[in-house]
Amino acid sequence: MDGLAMGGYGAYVWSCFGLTLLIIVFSEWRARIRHKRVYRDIEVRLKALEERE
Amino acid sequence: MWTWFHKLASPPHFYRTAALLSPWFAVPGLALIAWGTWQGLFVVPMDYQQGDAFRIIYVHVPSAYLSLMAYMIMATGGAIGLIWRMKLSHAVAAAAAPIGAAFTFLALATGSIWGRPMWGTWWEWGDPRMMSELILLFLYFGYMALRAAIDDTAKADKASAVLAIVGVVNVVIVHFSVEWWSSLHQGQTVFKRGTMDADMKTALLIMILGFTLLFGSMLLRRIRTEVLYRERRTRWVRDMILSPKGGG
Amino acid sequence: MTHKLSADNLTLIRGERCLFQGLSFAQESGGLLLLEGRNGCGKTSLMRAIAGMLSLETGQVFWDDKPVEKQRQEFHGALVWLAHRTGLKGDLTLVENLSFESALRAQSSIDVESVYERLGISRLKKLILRSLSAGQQRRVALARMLLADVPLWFMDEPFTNLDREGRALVIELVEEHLAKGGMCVMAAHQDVELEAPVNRVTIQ
Amino acid sequence: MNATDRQVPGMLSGLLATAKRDLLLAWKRPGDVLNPLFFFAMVCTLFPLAVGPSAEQLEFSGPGVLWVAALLSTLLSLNSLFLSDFEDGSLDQLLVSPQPLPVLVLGKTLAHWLTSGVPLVIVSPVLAITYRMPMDVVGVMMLTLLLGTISLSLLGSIGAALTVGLHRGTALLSLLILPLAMPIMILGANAVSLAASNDVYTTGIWALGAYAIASISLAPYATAAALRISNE
Repeated sequence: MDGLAMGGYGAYVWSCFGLTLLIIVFSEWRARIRHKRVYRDIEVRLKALEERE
Repeated sequence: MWTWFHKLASPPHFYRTAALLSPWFAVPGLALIAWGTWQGLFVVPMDYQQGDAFRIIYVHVPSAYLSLMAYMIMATGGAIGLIWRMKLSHAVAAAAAPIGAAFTFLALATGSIWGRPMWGTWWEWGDPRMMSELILLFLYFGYMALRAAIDDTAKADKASAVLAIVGVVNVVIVHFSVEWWSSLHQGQTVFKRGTMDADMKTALLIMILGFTLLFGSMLLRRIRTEVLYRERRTRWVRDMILSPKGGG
Repeated sequence: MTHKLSADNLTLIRGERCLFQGLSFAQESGGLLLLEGRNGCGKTSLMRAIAGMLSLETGQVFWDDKPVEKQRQEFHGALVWLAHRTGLKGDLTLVENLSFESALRAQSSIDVESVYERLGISRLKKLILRSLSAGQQRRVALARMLLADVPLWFMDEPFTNLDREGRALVIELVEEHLAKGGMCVMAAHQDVELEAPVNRVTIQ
Repeated sequence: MNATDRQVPGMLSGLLATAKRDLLLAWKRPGDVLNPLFFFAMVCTLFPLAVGPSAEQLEFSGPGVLWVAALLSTLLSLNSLFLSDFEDGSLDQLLVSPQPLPVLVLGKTLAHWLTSGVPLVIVSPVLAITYRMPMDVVGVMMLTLLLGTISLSLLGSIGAALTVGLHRGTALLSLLILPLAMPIMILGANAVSLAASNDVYTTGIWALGAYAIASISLAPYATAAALRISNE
């Protein structure tokens, strides 16, 4: 446990690494959602067009 | 060389290639980050002045480095798009902005967390690098706000490219003026240079490399989305989406 | 001296819509290039693109067989732009407005007073533009066009806000300009009958 | 009819004609010039009310407050730099003018500086004295404002050109311009502070001068490019 406490600085160090992970995961998640939405919007529009034809 | 370049720059080709390429950046990137984190957190000895708090640099420095690199990519992409009217290059610029802003925020947040035990305050106005980073974050916000405010994509591309180029010149001036300002007010410097031993340096370089590769993968994925959105009216997108296999 | 305005394979996309594709034309001095089509079909956009205010998706515009982007200043020195929004300052007087325009352009030998006389605006010289009627403001814009004394006229819907007399005057001015070897590009939603040759470009 | 043979007047006359027209317009609408000045005075009034009237505090914060107020008031006037030209079609005329667009833009910015920056410089001593600034420091402050507002007008013209014709452009303009303008304020305000504490302040003045020269030679091109894009 001493290794994790880091001489009293553990909370700071771990929160930094945790935050980094969080931000990167969040950014990737947003990117994925946006991709899906763009893809689905195009799909819906194309399907609607096809049905009309 | 040029034919290869033109082929890569063609949207359908890029769209497919980027999907294949992205894991080739992400996997080695994550592996390097994992190794660097393990080294940085547990193996490398602690700094004799800062104690274990110095281990924060293993995420702070790569973030700060990427925040600048993303801005450079954004501005270069915009400039190439303006001069040679290359659409893919505008898509790169648009994709780089949110990632760059995320890393800028990360650099600020980790710097601030480091500051708490070291300076005894969450935020030190006198530190020139933190100030430059903060202004950089504002530049990112301005860039993204301008993009969001213009409905027409082609117009938004060009207008934001002009802003990014002006911003690059500004980043340099901000750096020097803030440095001068901080010297007047006896600002403190974070992370003094030259006090790191070889192991510390190696681990940091590994982390920077890993972050850069991960950034490359994130960028590729976002460019794909941009390309798909920009090409939504084209034949190849139609064929791809309506084909039974789909494109993903 | 005769001039030539030509375009090759113009394509313009605005937002979601493709306004025109693969459009080409060639116009020599002494003729009118009439851009026709419904309201909002892209006539104005085409004209703005020809004048260099919109960037085209594909294609090039040539002035005297040289691409206009290679000689922007020369091309702009040869044209004058008349549109729905007149580009005149409501807070300035007629004379102040027109003298600003003439300060930017090459000296002309045209007699200013006779132009005012002809357009029926001599009495309005000291008045600020805001106090004039829409039709009078159009006439001031026409005066600016005549005083510019350049070969190429761009006219976007030149008949709006004008009475019957005013329309006849515009036709007369265009005829005169073409007879002297000038050239005119006009966007109008109604047909224009002229003695001079009319070259029609229709946008769907 | 030989327009191409006739000589288009030189760039200087284009610059001066544009500047003259805008000055004339400002003369006919004095509110556009006065409102930012009142705003400047009011921001300077807010600070003592907020932080207290003690002489020591005012002396200490005077240079900073005056510079922040000058920055904000310049920002306020920038919004309308190209707006009326965009609305009444004058911008189209400028874009197809035989004169190079950067020159006309420089003319417009010159007029903007003469109607926003210079009045600020003239009014600032009055407010500086209420902040108990010594006379020799007031001189330094006027010099920094004079140089700094040149760059502010030019940088601001880029932002104004990028946001012209956009809905809700005002807030966006501030977001774009403030980070760009920060170095100017840092240089200006700190040079005044140094002068107030009898230190060497010339570095700041030289830097402001260099900044002004650089923005005179570069910013008009960026503004012209931005105007062409915004007016598409």
